[in-house]
Amino acid sequence: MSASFYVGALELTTGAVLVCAVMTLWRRQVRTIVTMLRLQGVSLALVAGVLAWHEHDLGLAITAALVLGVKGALVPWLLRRVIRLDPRSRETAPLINVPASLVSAAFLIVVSYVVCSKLTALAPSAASRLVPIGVATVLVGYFMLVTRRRSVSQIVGLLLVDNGIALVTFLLTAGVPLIVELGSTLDVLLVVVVLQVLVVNAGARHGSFDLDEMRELHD
Amino acid sequence: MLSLFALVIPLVMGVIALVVPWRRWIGWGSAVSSAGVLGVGIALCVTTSSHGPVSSLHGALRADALSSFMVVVIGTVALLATLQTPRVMTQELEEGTTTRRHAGNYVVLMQAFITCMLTAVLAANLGVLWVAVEATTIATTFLVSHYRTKKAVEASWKYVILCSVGIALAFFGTVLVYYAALHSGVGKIGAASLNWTSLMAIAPHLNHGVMRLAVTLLVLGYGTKVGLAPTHSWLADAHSQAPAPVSALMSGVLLTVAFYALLRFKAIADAALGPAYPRALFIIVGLLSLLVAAVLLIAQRDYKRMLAYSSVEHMGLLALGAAAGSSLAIAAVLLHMLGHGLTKSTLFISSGEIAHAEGTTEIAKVKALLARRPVLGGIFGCALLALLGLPPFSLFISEFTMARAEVNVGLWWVVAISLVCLSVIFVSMTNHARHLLLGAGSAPAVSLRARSVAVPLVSALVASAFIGVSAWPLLSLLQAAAHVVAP
Amino acid sequence: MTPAGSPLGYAIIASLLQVVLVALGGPLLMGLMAKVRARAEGRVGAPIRQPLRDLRKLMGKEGLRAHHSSVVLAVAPLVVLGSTTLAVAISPLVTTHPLLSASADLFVIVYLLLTGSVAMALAGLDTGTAFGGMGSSRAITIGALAEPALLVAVIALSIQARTSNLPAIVADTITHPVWSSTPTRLLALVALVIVVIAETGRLPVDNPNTHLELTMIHEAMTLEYAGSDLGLVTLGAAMRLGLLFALLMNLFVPWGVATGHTMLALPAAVMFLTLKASLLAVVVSLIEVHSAKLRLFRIPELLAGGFVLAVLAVITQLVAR
Amino acid sequence: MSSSPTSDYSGTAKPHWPIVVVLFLAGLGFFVLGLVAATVLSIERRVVVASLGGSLGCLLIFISASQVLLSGRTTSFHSSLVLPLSGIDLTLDPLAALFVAMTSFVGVATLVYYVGYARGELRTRTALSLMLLFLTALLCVPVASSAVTLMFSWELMALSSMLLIVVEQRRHADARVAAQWYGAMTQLGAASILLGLLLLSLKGGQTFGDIRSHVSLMSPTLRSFAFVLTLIGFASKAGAVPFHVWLPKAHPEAPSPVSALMSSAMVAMGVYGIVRVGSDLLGGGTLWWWIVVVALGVVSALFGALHAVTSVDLKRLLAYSTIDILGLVLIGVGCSGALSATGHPGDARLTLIGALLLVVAHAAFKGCLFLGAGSVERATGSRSLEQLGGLIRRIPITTALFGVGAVSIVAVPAFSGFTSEWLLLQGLLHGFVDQSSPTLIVLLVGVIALALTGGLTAVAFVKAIGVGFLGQARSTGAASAHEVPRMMQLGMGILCVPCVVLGVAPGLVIPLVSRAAQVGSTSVKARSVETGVGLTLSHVRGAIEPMLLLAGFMVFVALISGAKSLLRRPARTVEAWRGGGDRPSARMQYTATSYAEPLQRVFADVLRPEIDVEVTHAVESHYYEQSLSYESRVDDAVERLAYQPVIRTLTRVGLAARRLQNGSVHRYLAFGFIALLIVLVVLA
Repeated sequence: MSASFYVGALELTTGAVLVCAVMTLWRRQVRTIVTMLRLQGVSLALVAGVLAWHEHDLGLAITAALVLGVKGALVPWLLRRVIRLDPRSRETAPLINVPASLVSAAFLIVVSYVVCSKLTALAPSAASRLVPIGVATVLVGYFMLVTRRRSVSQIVGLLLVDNGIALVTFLLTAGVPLIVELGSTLDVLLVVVVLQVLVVNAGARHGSFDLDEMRELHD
Repeated sequence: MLSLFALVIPLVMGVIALVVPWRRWIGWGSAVSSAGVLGVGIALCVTTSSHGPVSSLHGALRADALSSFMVVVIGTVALLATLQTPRVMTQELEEGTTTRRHAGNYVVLMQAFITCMLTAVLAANLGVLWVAVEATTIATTFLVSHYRTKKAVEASWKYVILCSVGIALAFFGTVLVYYAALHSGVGKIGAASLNWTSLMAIAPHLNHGVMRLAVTLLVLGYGTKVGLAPTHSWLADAHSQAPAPVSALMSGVLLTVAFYALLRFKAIADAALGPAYPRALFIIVGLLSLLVAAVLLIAQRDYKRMLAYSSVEHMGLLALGAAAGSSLAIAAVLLHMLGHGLTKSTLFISSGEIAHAEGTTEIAKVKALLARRPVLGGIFGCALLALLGLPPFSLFISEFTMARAEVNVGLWWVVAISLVCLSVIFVSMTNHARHLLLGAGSAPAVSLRARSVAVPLVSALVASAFIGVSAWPLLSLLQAAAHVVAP
Repeated sequence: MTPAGSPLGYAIIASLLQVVLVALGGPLLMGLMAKVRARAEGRVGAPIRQPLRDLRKLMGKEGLRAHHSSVVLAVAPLVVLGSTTLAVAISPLVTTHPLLSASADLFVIVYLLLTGSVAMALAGLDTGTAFGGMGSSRAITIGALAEPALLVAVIALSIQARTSNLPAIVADTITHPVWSSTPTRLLALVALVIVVIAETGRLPVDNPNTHLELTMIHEAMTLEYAGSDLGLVTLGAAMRLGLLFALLMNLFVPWGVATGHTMLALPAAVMFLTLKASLLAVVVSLIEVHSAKLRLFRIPELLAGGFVLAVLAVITQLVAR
Repeated sequence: MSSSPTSDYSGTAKPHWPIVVVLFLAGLGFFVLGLVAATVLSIERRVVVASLGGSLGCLLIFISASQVLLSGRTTSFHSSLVLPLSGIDLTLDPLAALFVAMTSFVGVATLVYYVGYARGELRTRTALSLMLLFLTALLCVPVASSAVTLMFSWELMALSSMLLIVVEQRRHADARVAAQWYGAMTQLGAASILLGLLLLSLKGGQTFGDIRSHVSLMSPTLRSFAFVLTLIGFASKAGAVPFHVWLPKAHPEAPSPVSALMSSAMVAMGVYGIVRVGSDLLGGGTLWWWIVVVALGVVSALFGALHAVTSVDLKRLLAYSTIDILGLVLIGVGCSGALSATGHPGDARLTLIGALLLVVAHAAFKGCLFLGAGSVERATGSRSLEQLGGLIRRIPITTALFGVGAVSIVAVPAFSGFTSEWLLLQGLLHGFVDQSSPTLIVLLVGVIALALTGGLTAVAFVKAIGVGFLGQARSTGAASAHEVPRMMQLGMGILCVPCVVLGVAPGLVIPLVSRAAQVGSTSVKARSVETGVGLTLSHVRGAIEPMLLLAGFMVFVALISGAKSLLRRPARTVEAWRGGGDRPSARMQYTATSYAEPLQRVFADVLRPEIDVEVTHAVESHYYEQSLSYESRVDDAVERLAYQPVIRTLTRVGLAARRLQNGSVHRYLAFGFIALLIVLVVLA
């Protein structure tokens, strides 16, 4: 693989991750958001794949497959089930409206570029230059958690954070040791399962699962 | 080998509970398994203090004095918490608040929870440590929502979301440490570079800029799990909704296990960056936690939440102790972990009994406990005094020593601020306790149930008092454990 | 000069002389004051020895005890008289070497007088009547406010003499020129005069002749006493007056006080003391003639004035050095 | 354990244990025995056995402390096994021994009293264990010779006494609030002391020996800071205004034996602390420290004396008088420090002897008075003076014993209060003679305060005795009072002994106190004290021979009563003069409130009494009154003006802070997000 193709592929896939993240902020249809998440998972897997190809790293290749399976297929599937069970969560209800969210996202992306200068400086490379995109994904995800009211949006936000960190991992260190990678992916999966069970059970038991109603526990 | 044994015991017990439907003996089995963990912990302590650190499972598990001490803490609190299992579950089954399936699940999840914590403290690899800490969240989610009430679901939702985000940041931090290690310029160590020992060895060569960001993210991330401000918010909700033994275990050890992770990373950061930066970080979160706990305790209306915020306070104290960083301070921090585990679990278990008996957790609705339920009220009161750091209980001596260590490194102003916060907390908590405990009321006959709760709790208090007066069996262990992460 | 070295016989005789002198002189001074006052008001007045006659009459009468009274009522007169007598015996009145003169510390004298006041105040409450309580309350209030002025005024004198022993202070005043620290002495003198007026229950603080219930202080307190008990109480009050007058004069104009151990000096000393005390009595009664009784709640202002003067006396003493 | 010079053993070496140590430890052992017995035995025997164990322990400890006071030899003990991570350090030097001896003496008396007093909750295991624990902690505080040991025993002392206040809480609602106030104040004080002691150990170890040797390395600012911090804590324990607010609440509400221990021994620990830290550890310090102490003392003495005068509750009166006397002690300690700081160690020591003697005397008479108040409460069911009266005929022995205490505190010559106040005044007078600096003002203020409070104290106690014990019974409880059990009388009696001994033969005790006052500069001799039975001072000449004075007084009284009995006129009992009205009834008596009214009016600006007058006019005319109610209440102005606003502010903050946790998961997430952003921006 030529160097320019590698860089191009890397930039394209990495950029796709961030674009998907921003799209989740933009779109209101939850179904679309989940689709974006699936696309992001696929892009992430592609990033890992490109890197694995470039570095000839078997571990990373396995990771790429794992990511593709879990984040590109399994997790979106679980989320679809949540949406199906909870008709109210078809459309998001942002605490901050969409244009403001997008502006904030832009600001967050700027912040992440500023922050990452020190990280890139340690070992400049084609991959590490792209780290700000990962960090921006983390921040956008976090922002989504803070500002989106539906339970699915929150799970998606959490996953965005996770994907962002995974992206950083790939770009900076070409993945963490496999055991850790396995563990963390499994953890993410389990968290989603747990959250899904919570939503499903609560829906079955208490009629609905509305984050707005979940403010009974307070001082 | 021993450390593997520590993991296997609860794992086996969990599998048994998974396979065999709920029986009362399964409840007792979980207690026996905790006792086993405690026994292994003590054995580990003896081994590590005579032979130094021991590794097993091809170096995946590594027990040094610090890990062994943590195993003892986990074992002790787990024993206290699981001893309640048969009684609590039988009672809930009788009252129909739970089913046999859920009772079985409860035991399984408890064992899984304990296993995860043990893995966290015994893991040689900091990545595995992270995985284990994250796994505790998953294991405890359904424990928190055990009662499946709306509030319980709300609590566990908040718990999972907040902790997962937090712990994700910790993962980010861990990744950055790994990155710094890969590019430390001291040869390639590959997969082993997330091993704590190897990281400590190359710590002085780690890149400052990266390490700064890494340690900050770690403090923020693991800090969520520890319950440090500003990411402490899940704590009160989860602790107030979970079954009492679960709250006991969470507050008593889960928080300290997460703090253990911070201690490990702080040692690396100290070596890499010098003590000033990590110290500033720990001071900020520590003081912030104390402040938040103090203001939230003033007008607190729920006694379980009160206990939860007191955990925030104590974690803040631990952070300040760690900020001092001397071996004396770390020894005090460890002693504080043990004392806090004993005291807080006693409090949560007794408050669970109170909540069950009174049907409410509101302070305003519970009165004259000492007169009406002398045994329960007495235990709760004593444990509260212990929690407030009064002698002869061990929290006094650990708080004193932490303060002393902080002053010794010049942080007297920190001690001054924290003393102000502690005083406010003292006044608020005694004020709430006065409403809860004191007052006139007729004493009902002491039920047998109360006595069966009382024995382990009183033993815990006696143990805490004993440690507070003379910790001779622990003294050398504490010092050895402190030397692991402090110069 | 340590007064303790004096021969015992001399001391005993001197003390007895003082006791007898004050026991007789106190009532006579009261009589004298009444006489001066009467004359000043244009009356003839009772003879000077009338108080002595009254005492003799009272002593011969039957005592009365109120229901609900306790041993306190019976013992109080003894305590009052005993403590006053003790103070008289050891104070430097005719000589600087009376019995126990080493212990005649100014604090001892002040607190012996306080003991008498306390005993009387308790006796006033013992019968459980409204008047007793009222008198007791007022008397002890005035006593409490007068005590600090007294103490501080005497301290002003004792600083200069480098001793708190009264005989030694008096002796020191004799040996030193009178004008050595005039401002201090003057201030202390005025303070002490105020205190003495208050302590002895003279106008404008208390009217010894009144029996108007709402204004009386000392008389209200002793209302339940009759016969010999009343005699003892009255004698105690008279001796207290005598002691305070004599002490006041000796502290400021100590001329004539015997400083040696010769008996021969004593008669002259008695003469001098009688003269000085009488002079003071005349002056005080003249003040009484020209002043009306203060309202009870104005008295603290008077005593506060005395206290401030005493403090000023100490300050001038300290500054003057 | 080792004799002086101090040396450390870490538990393994075989130390030489002098008799003092053996006695002290045996004493503590008896406490443990008593504790065990109390938990094991039946309710009938428990109280007696626990009290016996405790008393024996106190006795042994008293002997060991006396041994130290007599010999002047210091003994110390160290073990790193007790109190983890720091180790325990105990040192019995003369200063500590004085407080230990005093405490153990009072301890015996209170334990004896306790046997007769204990009823209901006081007979429970909890109460007995707490009582013994409290005594143990009290005995350990002066012996502690490291920061950790001191704080441990200090907090233990606070904890056990706080719990003792609430032992009877079911029946006394006020006790709960009192305990809360006490707990809060003692905690604030302890925090202050802790910080102060830690600052002192900044340069080295935390044992007192280390602090002494390192103190010269500390900057003056740091030293002052540490002193002020410890002073706040210790002064609060000593009831100094404005840190006194707990005292008038806690002392009255505690069971009487506990009040007695608190007022006589625990409060004294505050004084001990100031002397130990200021004069011993910090080696004297600078003048302004001691001016602060004197200022605290002056304010406390006057404030306490005034409130004692106006108090209606007997125990509250005693509590305020504790503030008063401890204020005098602080004046003494402060003047002593000031004299020492300006280069007059001899005078300083004389004044300190006076102050310490007053502490000891106060322990005896205030202990006796509090026990007496307990007896009165037991006998009549009330402790409000407005409900008492006529007790001298119903409970004569208790009245007499209470009287001894009262006479002592009023400073009647030949009783303990007089001797100590005399010595204190003499110390100040010495200062006057020798000084020529700003210290004079300090001394002058001290003398003025002493003079002012003397009279006020007399009023307060004349009121207590006159209204409480004399006259007619004001309630049925007082009218049907019965004499309390013998053990209670014995307990009071034990405390009357030092009241008289200190007064009549001060020469026996002064040398011991003098040794205890040897803090800091061991070589300095107190100015000119010569002791026989009485005291003689040679520098500023002054002497008292209380025994001779007493003898003289007796002779005169005997002569007078002899002469009177010669008249052979026995008194006749008649109705009291009724002023033309009805039979004199108990309601016609002066009440405690009216008795203090003149003084309350004089000092209205300080006391700020709240007076409510309600007049109901007759229907027919406005000029006729149908009924009139008058209520006068003197609250603690310091509490109202200084503490309540703080409490209100904190409560407001607490209520506002609830908004932090409003239940919204988004808000919680936002906290973390904002923190993350801040961190990123700061690090970038």
